[in-house]
Amino acid sequence: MAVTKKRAVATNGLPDISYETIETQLTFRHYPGDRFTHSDLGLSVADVRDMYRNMLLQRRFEERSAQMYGRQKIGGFLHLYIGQEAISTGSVYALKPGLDSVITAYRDHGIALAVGMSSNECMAELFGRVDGCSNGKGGSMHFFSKEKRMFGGHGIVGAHIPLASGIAFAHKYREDQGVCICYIGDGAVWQGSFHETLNLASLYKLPVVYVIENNEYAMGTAVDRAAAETDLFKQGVSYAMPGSLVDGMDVFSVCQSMRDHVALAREGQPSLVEIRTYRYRGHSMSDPGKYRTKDELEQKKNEDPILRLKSYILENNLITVEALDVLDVEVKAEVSASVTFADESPMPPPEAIYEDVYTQKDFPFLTH
Amino acid sequence: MAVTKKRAVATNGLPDISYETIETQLTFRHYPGDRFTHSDLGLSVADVRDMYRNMLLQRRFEERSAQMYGRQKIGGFLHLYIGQEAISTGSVYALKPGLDSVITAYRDHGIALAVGMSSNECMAELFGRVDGCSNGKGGSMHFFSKEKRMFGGHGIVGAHIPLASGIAFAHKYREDQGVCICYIGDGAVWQGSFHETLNLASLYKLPVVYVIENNEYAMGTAVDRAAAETDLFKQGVSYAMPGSLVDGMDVFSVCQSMRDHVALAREGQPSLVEIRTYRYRGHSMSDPGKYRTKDELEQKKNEDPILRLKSYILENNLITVEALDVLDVEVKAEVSASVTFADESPMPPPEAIYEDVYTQKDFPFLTH
Amino acid sequence: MAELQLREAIRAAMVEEMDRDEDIFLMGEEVAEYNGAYKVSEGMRERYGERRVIDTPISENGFAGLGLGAAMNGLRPIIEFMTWNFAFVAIDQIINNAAKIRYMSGGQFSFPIVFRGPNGAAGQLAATHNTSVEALYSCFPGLKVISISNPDDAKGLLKSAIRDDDPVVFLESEFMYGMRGEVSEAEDYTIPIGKARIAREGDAVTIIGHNKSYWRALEAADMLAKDGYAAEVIDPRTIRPFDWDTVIHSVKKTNRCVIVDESNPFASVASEVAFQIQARAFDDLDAPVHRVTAKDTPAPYAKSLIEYYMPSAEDVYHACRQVMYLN
Amino acid sequence: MAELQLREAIRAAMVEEMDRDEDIFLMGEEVAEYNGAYKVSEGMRERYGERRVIDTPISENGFAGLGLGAAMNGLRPIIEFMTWNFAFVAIDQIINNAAKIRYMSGGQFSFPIVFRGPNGAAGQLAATHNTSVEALYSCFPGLKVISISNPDDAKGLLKSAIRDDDPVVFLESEFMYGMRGEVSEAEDYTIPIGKARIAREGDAVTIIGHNKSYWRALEAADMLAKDGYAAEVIDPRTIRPFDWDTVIHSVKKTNRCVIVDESNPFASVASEVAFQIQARAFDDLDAPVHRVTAKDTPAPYAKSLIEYYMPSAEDVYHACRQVMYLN
Ligand SMILES: Cc1ncc(C[n+]2csc(CCOP(=O)(O)OP(=O)(O)O)c2C)c(N)n1
Ligand SMILES: Cc1ncc(C[n+]2csc(CCOP(=O)(O)OP(=O)(O)O)c2C)c(N)n1
Ligand SMILES: [Mg+2]
Ligand SMILES: [Mg+2]
Repeated sequence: MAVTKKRAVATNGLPDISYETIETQLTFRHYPGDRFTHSDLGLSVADVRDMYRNMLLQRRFEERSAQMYGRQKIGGFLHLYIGQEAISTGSVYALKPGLDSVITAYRDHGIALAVGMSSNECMAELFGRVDGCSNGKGGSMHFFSKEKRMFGGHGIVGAHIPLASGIAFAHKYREDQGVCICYIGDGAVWQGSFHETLNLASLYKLPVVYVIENNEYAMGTAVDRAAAETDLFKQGVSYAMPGSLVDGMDVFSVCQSMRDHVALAREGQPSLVEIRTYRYRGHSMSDPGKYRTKDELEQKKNEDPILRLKSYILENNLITVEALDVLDVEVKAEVSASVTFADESPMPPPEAIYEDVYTQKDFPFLTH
Repeated sequence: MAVTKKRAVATNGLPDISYETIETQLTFRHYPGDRFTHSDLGLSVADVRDMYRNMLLQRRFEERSAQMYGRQKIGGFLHLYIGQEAISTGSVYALKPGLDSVITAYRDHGIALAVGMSSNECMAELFGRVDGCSNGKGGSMHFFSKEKRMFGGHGIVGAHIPLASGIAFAHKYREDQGVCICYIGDGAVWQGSFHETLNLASLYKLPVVYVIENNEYAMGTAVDRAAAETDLFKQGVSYAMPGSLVDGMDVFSVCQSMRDHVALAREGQPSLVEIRTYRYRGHSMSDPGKYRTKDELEQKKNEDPILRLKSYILENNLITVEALDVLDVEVKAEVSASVTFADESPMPPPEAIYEDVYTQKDFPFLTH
Repeated sequence: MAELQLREAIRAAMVEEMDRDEDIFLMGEEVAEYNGAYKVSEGMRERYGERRVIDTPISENGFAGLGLGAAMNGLRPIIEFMTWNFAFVAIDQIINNAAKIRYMSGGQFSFPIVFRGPNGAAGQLAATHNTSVEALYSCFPGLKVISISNPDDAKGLLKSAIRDDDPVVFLESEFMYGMRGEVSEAEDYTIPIGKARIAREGDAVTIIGHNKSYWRALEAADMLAKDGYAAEVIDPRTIRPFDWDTVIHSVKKTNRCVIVDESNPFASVASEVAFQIQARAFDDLDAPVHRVTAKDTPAPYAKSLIEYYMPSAEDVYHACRQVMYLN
Repeated sequence: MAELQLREAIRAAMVEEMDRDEDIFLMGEEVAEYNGAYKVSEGMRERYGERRVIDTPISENGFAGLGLGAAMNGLRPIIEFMTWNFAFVAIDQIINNAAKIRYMSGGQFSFPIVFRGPNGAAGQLAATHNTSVEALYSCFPGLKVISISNPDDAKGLLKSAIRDDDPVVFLESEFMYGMRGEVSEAEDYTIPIGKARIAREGDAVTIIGHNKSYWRALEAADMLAKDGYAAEVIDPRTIRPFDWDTVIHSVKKTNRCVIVDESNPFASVASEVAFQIQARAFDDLDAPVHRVTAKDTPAPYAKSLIEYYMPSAEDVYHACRQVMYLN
């Protein structure tokens, strides 16, 4: 902390008295798009293919759920992740499956499919059926998979932020080398839980990476109408946490940044990453999205992470167009099968209402 | 925001790939002690005398209340401000009485006496009597004076932070040019309300100054055991808010800093000031203060803001020793009179329990 | 009488009051540019500008407290919660500051503020988005709590709430925002806080229901009417203070009572109403007071389960028959 | 039997369980270096080190949620709130996450966590520091709520709570921390959650009281004994789930009941207990169920007022005489 002595005029017309300044230099990392090749990242062609397939699966799954919502197969809210798939796929590729943990908010289908939850259990959950990943109790906003270490799916904005630090705390406590990634929206930054938790994470040196998925809007509120400081990666300064800014439309940039930050976490240094992205659809199904122009939307669609990866693959002759087309067919078939699966899965019977509330089997519920 | 391109080795043994950095320069103001003279600040000798008297009054009032607590005239918690008096006095001197507003936490006797609340009403409140500044309903932690624009005295750590922005919001809404100063402890910085509110204040350009009275401890927790980043004035970065660091043992430094920041607020720019100070007594009456050494305490007592001002006065021949002694006697008499006043004030009668809950006079309380 | 949607009636109340009093402003998430998540405040930003209709970040604790500070300093805020589920992060401001500061200041500072938004179940939104909060807030002295069931009450009571110098928790319903109903066109129409409404007179049984539950009570009354029994249906409208006189008077006539409350049962408003009835009309009761509530579980997502979770008109009907010893 | 202070009994429970199970840790404000604001955790930091006994900043929402995340990932946290008054800023974590995530995840994630700390009035601390929260938490399915009145129950029930795989809200009392009482020295002494304790048998009236109110109930029973009446005194100990059988059985014998509850009255535990009694023992009641609660106001600071505010043994005694038709 450099202290500089200088003389300056007081702002309010008081006598010209001397005061000093304290100068600090901050450095953040920046991961722009189109900077990393798959070989920079040490990814094989098979890896690239898997990434592409995974992003495509998320896209098609959600397009299909939108359709099913229209047919009233799905109730409640449905928040689509379309446009943001490079974040889920890119970041999950930085994790050790079966060891590391993820947790996110209610826009959770993408992350769920990225960590390997099946289309079937996800679609069945949307349909509210017993074979759903949450037994039909959670719905779109509450996908969970203990097996895949996907800790939800959370509907209260900001409420999962402390959970993530707790998950990381347990990793550290058990010394199992695991790390937790917590995804939050740009809108969630302004919940108190963000502030409290990032300080705790830094104080306790927890193995956690906080990822802000900045898709420019929280419902109808553009980032600059909610944030006094719109460079969200700077929030880490308050907690002595390293911060990075990442282009979220390039899956390789995401992957590289998350590898670096996950490595930091594994060494016991929590950090904050702002990934800039965009959601193509409305906030939820009922949102006409009047707060943005068509032009803005179209322009962003040009940066589409899936098309971008496709171009990259083709330009670099990694996979043939024909092979990609086959992938597309395969993914569509998987999604269609999940709709059939969901439709055939039974609705939970009334008695199920009392299941899953307590671990205690004979809890004496009030019945009148 | 300067973006620098450079090459660096990734932290986790990945291939050496290029990333860029974003560099930002931050500048904070610093108001150390012993830098400002009273004439720098345009203060007359009478002003200096008033400041001295006011700080002394706080000191003697609290020494006396500690005594009365020992005699069980006072119940509940009693948090003493002793050691921090330069902050209350110095900052209130930067305000326009009758226009500007103040609000603080439970360690509120000093601010109350600084804004001109009488020793009588304050002591009577401690005694839980009808002539107390809160009719005996609030006690030590809840001093209020609508007349003096003292908005409390608040016992839940962090809960008054948003109130301050609301008070400032009303000043702005009514365009009355008023400003609100909000005092918070170093411990309160880690409540979510701090984060939420500072963002709101900055977003809405509210005329508010947030003052962190960093007295090094929150109960038994030293700042560096609670704060991942111990330079608390840097918190403003997250909200694009100017920040300053001030020596809280020098009433002139406090006064100058607060004039500058209050002026900023009056122009619609909220800001954050960290004032470093020390509390000589335990957190409350029951705290033996084992978390700090005697040496530390003694050293801090050498910086005593009242002794310091006294030395300044004498060194600069502003007031004679004799005159200061007279002041001392006067202040002691005032405090003694307040004890008599409080003792003679009646206890609230049982019916008073239902008064002051609602403005509605005939609210139908449940009585069984 | 004009026919208005519930959301329009609420808006009309806010607009009439804001036209009348410059000190009133509306603040909340998406209330301004977006015209309200449920379009309650549609057009208000245009009418009053951004000085008086104000969007917030997702910082409920912050803006609830900001509203309270503004109220302490002389303004009359209306704070909208997108739903009351999202007010749990702000509850400290409401129950520690709104409810208690007036008292702790010896009456110096008042809180002429309204916190409003939809309460209770709203379908397949799962457990965190379906909480009923009336009992939680009603137990705190210092607050007033209103829960409305129709456009006319909404308008008349919201106008009273805005004018009231005490903090009011005002509970609406997503499911009812589109519901139409006749609204008085009387100039400056207000309904006093603390007065229940006898929606239908009868002598066979008293059915009490607020908010959506009021409609279940009415439907059950219709079913009983087909059986030849006249149920008295009471909408308490205000939960704190509660209009005990109206309820006790009714129970003394019907000698039996069923309370419908879509909250979880334990320590609900229904519990309190039952307590008061047995305390104040003990000798008049021919049967124990019954209640029909949501199940004693979190709210599930699945359609089959959430329907079972909620109190139904049939449940109410059967409870009535039970207290009438007809089963 | 050993005589322990309440705080020692609570500490003994934590220590025995932490000795037994590495996955248990204690976290909260001032629990470690300072040995606890009320010295409940004295010596524990020394015993277990800073890995397992952890001080926090004043960030209740943050560390309550951190505890929940740790529980989801296999640990068994004990989270201390310095008092329950300070948990309102964290209530969203408890009622939306602790109570509901297990359900929303279809039972995949459990929360073996205890939130503990002193509840209710603690003298001249004014309104924000004297709230009773038992009803607030008990209404949420997914939680268990325990409120203890003496060292023996504290030890036996806290051990059960720590072992329980569901989230438990454990309510203590500043005023009782120093109170001494016999504590079983049985090895691995636990008391089942959900079982009331009949503290004194009698046939004249049933008096129910938990936490500090239990002692008011006992005192009133002593006063009645002097009048020649044997009151039955029940300490429910667990509020959720509540032991209805024990209470109903007692009321069927005594035919009258007084509930002591230092909460504000509206929608309190007392309301629920009264509801259940009139529903389940209607024909056995010879008088309406009465309750003695704190006044329907915020808690005042002045000594004269706070004494009047709290339920007293005399109040309980008079309520008993009233339901016994002796007044
Ligand atoms: C505490 C709380 N407040 C408000 C809401 C309503 N709400 C749901 S999503 C949302 C916007 C969140 O935006 P952001 O965090 O940017 O995530 P995105 O939708 O862009 O993924 C709001 C206000 C909520 N669920 N929880
Ligand atoms: C929300 C909340 N949590 C905990 C407490 C208990 N408590 C009272 S004061 C205090 C320490 C506050 O320290 P600081 O903010 O530094 O203020 P100081 O006492 O130094 O003036 C704590 C933990 C409280 N009153 N409110
Ligand atoms: Mg967003
Ligand atoms: Mg401090």
